[in-house]
Amino acid sequence: QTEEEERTLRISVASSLTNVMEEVEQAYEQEHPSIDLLINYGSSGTLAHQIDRGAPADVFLPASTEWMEFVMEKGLIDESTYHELAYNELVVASKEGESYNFQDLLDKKVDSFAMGEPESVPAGTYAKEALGEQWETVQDKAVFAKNVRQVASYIKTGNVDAGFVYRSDVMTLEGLTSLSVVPKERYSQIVYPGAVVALSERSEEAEAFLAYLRSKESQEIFHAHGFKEGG
Amino acid sequence: MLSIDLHKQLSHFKLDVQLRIHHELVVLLGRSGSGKTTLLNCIAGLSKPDGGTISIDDQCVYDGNRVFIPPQRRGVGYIFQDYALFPHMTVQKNVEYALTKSERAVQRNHVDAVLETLGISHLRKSKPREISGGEKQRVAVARALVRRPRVLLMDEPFSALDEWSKEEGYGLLESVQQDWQIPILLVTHNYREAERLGDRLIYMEEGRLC
Amino acid sequence: MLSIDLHKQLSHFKLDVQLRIHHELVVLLGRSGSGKTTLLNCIAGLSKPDGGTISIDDQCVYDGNRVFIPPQRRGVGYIFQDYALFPHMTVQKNVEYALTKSERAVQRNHVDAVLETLGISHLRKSKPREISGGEKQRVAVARALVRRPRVLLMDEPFSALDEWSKEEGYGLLESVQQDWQIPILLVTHNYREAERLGDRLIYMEEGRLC
Amino acid sequence: MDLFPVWLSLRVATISTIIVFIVGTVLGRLFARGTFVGKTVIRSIFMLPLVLPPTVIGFGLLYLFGREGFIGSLLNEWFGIQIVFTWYAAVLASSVVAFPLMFQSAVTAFQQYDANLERAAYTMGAGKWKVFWTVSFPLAWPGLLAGVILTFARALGEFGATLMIASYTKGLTNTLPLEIFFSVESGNQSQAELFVVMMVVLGFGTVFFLNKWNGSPYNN
Amino acid sequence: MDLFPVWLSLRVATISTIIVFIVGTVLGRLFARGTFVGKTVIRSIFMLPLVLPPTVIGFGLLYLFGREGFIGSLLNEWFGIQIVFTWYAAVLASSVVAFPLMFQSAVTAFQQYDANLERAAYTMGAGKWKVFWTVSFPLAWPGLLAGVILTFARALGEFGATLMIASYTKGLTNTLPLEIFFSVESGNQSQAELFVVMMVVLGFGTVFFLNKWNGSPYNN
Ligand SMILES: Nc1ncnc2c1ncn2[C@@H]1O[C@H](COP(=O)(O)OP(=O)(O)OP(=O)(O)O)[C@@H](O)[C@H]1O
Ligand SMILES: Nc1ncnc2c1ncn2[C@@H]1O[C@H](COP(=O)(O)OP(=O)(O)OP(=O)(O)O)[C@@H](O)[C@H]1O
Ligand code: MOO
Ligand SMILES: [Mg+2]
Ligand SMILES: [Mg+2]
Repeated sequence: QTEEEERTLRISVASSLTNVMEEVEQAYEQEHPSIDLLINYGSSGTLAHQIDRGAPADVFLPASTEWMEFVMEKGLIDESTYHELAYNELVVASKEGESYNFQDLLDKKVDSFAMGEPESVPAGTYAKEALGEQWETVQDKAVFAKNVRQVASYIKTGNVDAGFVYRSDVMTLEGLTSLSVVPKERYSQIVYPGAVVALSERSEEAEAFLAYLRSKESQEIFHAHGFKEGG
Repeated sequence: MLSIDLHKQLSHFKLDVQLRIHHELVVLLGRSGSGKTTLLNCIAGLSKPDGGTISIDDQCVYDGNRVFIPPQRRGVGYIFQDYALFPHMTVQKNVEYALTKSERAVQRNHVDAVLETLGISHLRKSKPREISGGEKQRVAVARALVRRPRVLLMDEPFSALDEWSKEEGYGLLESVQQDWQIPILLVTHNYREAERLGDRLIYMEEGRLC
Repeated sequence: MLSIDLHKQLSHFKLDVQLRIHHELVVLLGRSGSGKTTLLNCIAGLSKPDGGTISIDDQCVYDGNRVFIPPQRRGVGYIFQDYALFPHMTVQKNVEYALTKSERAVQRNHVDAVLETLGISHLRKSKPREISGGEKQRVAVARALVRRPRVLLMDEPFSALDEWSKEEGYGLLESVQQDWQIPILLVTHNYREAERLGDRLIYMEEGRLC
Repeated sequence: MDLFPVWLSLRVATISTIIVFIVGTVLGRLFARGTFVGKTVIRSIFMLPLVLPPTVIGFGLLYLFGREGFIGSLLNEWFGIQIVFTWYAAVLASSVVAFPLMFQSAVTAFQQYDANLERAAYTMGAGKWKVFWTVSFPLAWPGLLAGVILTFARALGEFGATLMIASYTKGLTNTLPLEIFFSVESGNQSQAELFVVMMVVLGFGTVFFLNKWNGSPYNN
Repeated sequence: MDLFPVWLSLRVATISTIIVFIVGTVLGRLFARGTFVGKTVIRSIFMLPLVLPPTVIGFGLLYLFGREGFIGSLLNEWFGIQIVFTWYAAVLASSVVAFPLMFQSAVTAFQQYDANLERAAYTMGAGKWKVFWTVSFPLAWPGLLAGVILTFARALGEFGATLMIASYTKGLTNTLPLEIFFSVESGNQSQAELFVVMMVVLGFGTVFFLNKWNGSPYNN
């Protein structure tokens, strides 16, 4: 192993955590000059498949528990290191100047709304859950997207009236001001898990990094980006 | 009647031609590279002269920058020196290309007769790449002779033919000339051919008739 | 010496030729479509006969299915009926193509002389599409005559030339023949040419010599 | 097994190919010979849908054809047509993304044959239309066919731009590539594999068929 | 402004284009003339990287070149090379995805000229190699160039397969298309737009330059 490789810690991170992780990276590397974080962004599914195929990774931070379970079931994860790092909330966003809330989606007020594809996109799964029994009646109004970003595009271009996004996305969604919280009791906790990859040759440093993510310092960064602190 | 008065700068000399052809066969002789093909191209509308006039049957088809009738409306039949057969069509289709759909039905016998006279009727279904050099040339001749144009231009049309085939070609050309009564301009390097066919012989040297 | 004994089925008849050519110029005459070009292609290795043998200078270059020396190792010079000039090369580059790099340096004067004799030295830098039909033919002749092959095949090499250019071509060919002492097979439809150049005249009819 | 995505993909790719073939051939002929100002500039601009990631293209189309977009609002006002989120949007996306392939192939195809043959046809009195159909087009055909094959293949596989402007709705806009994506994303590996197999069969089959349909006039 | 993605993209696209050009030209020549069993089948298989969505291709590459993959494990054992997550992976992804464009163009290019010219060259004693370089290649050049343009454009814009096998790591594998995607993802619209502009400039510039480099021997 070269010296450079020895310093490197490889983190596979869900792309929805890009902004958070960029700040964390800076802070962590300042605090630990001996460590060089090599962060690999992608959709949670892509990251999981990459780990499955033996791609180098020490820490896995997906945006949903499903993909964490996918790799866990294959024994690719050191389960003892599993932690819930942050939480999120579902909100209804609409275009600047318009204002729809969750109830409006259920009523006739809204012609169409966008959400993540419920089978594959976590944000969509939670949205469907939140709609509950009304799902059957409103699903014809729903337009499915592959991620929150696409939902935002549809709202901004006026192709839908509203859409389900995460609170953490609010910070980055220019032009979408009117946000209304979806009643929390209608869907399960939105969890951002993290764990050390079983094959990691640097599990100690990886665990240390995971611990750092739970520290007050990084939790503040999560908070600043609209996530709720985990534990 | 075809009347020409044109000039055009070529790479090594200037083409400068005054010529009138009535209902006669004029043979154009001249050294290789003297501008014969270029003159024919100008008449057919495939090259633009630098200036002058060309008229066919009293219709002006070219006059400096003012008039330029495109080739498809000049009514000029042209046998190209390099044949210019359509590689994707059979011999039959190549020859019929000069005819409109309605003519094609009416003229079937005429086409057959021309192919027969030129000894290429057994090649009807062949593509140009499947026939010999002289056979290609005869297809090109046939294509120009199945339909009456207002002017006929022939650029060394029999150069790749043996004596017998040449004879058949001459005969066909003579009968066509009788029937059509149009100006015909034939380029050749063969004196016997020139004397046999030509009502008048003209010589070109470095772009000028002399 | 070139000795041929081959047969090949063509679309309308069978090519069947027995022929020996020593260091002489044999003229091959015959009607258009009689199989002359096909015979030349077989000798050059561009067509495969159905059977027989071909040998050049006592080397067997073709023998049924057993021997087939590819064209690039037959040492046959060939002037194609349709010239086959390389469209992307200048006249100079076309002519020099037959020479190796080292020959190119040594033979510069010789190449110049050949181009001069054929009256095309002013076209050196032109591309084939920028020159006249007869000029193209002379480039093809030049390309074949700048380097001594073991056998020279010429398919109507002067057909598109005027009398003067023909004369120059004949002269060049005669001097080359003197120097090289190789078998030369020349196809032509021109009797005067045949009699002027040929040590021996042979006739082909429907694929057979007679 | 629901075969709708197969039919949808086939329909979208076929219609796109036809549209792109016509537009690409016409523009290709226009750009092949003759010179006009800005020719190379426009030719290069026409390549941009290939350079830019499909998602960006999709974004651009969404802006143009969306309900409030420049073209979208006109279409809506005049004809009451709404393209976004329909399978027409998938055709639009596939067409735009595949266009450069056809165009570039067509330009080259129309440059490759001997232009004298067109001139010869003119002297026989054939008009521009006849010359195009009987001479230019058949002589350019091998190159055009190459373009058609590339176009069809690309249109069939189009994902990013389609997802953006057509979105993913089962029974409406769920082309095979979209189905594959969402099957993978939802962890349904075996279903994804099945869709991939269908895609391979469809793509291979059509391309094989098209390849057979070749007849170069110079082929010897 | 960090220009690394521009250089990286340019490097990846250029190297991919060179590789694909060489492989595509050789295979194109092989498939253009002459017949052998399964020719059309293989030709059609070669189109599959264009048919399948890039993500699927990336997935396949991940399987082949991953540490546990067939090729990946060999590379690792023999040379200690690990391709996944490096910029070589980006080159690999771009090359595979762009290959069909070059191949199809090359096959057509080598079918379009008069094969007699090659035969003429042979009679002058030129060997296969010389004939290829001095006759076949220049005569096929316009078609090959079209392939190069398509290949470069496609390689430059490659996103899906690259993300899969090279992933997005700043300063390592962040090509322009990836940067655009992640800028959008992280809500940095203005940065995304800047990257799109760079991409357009880079793509347009190179394609423009390549287009100028045309010299069809039949062009008249
Ligand atoms: N590529 C080909 N495929 C099929 N048949 C051909 C092909 N080339 C020539 N033929 C036929 O073979 C016969 C001999 O052709 P060849 O070219 O050898 O004639 P030739 O004696 O050279 O005639 P010419 O004097 O007209 O050049 C002709 O009947 C011709 O139609
Ligand atoms: N496309 C062209 N571009 C430039 N120059 C040309 C072109 N075609 C011919 N020339 C030149 O113009 C002159 C006349 O050529 P042209 O083809 O008219 O001669 P020609 O009298 O028909 O000769 P030949 O008897 O050899 O066919 C020649 O010097 C030739 O080199
Ligand atoms: O990686 Mo995500 O945040 O599941 O789209
Ligand atoms: Mg001429
Ligand atoms: Mg012949």
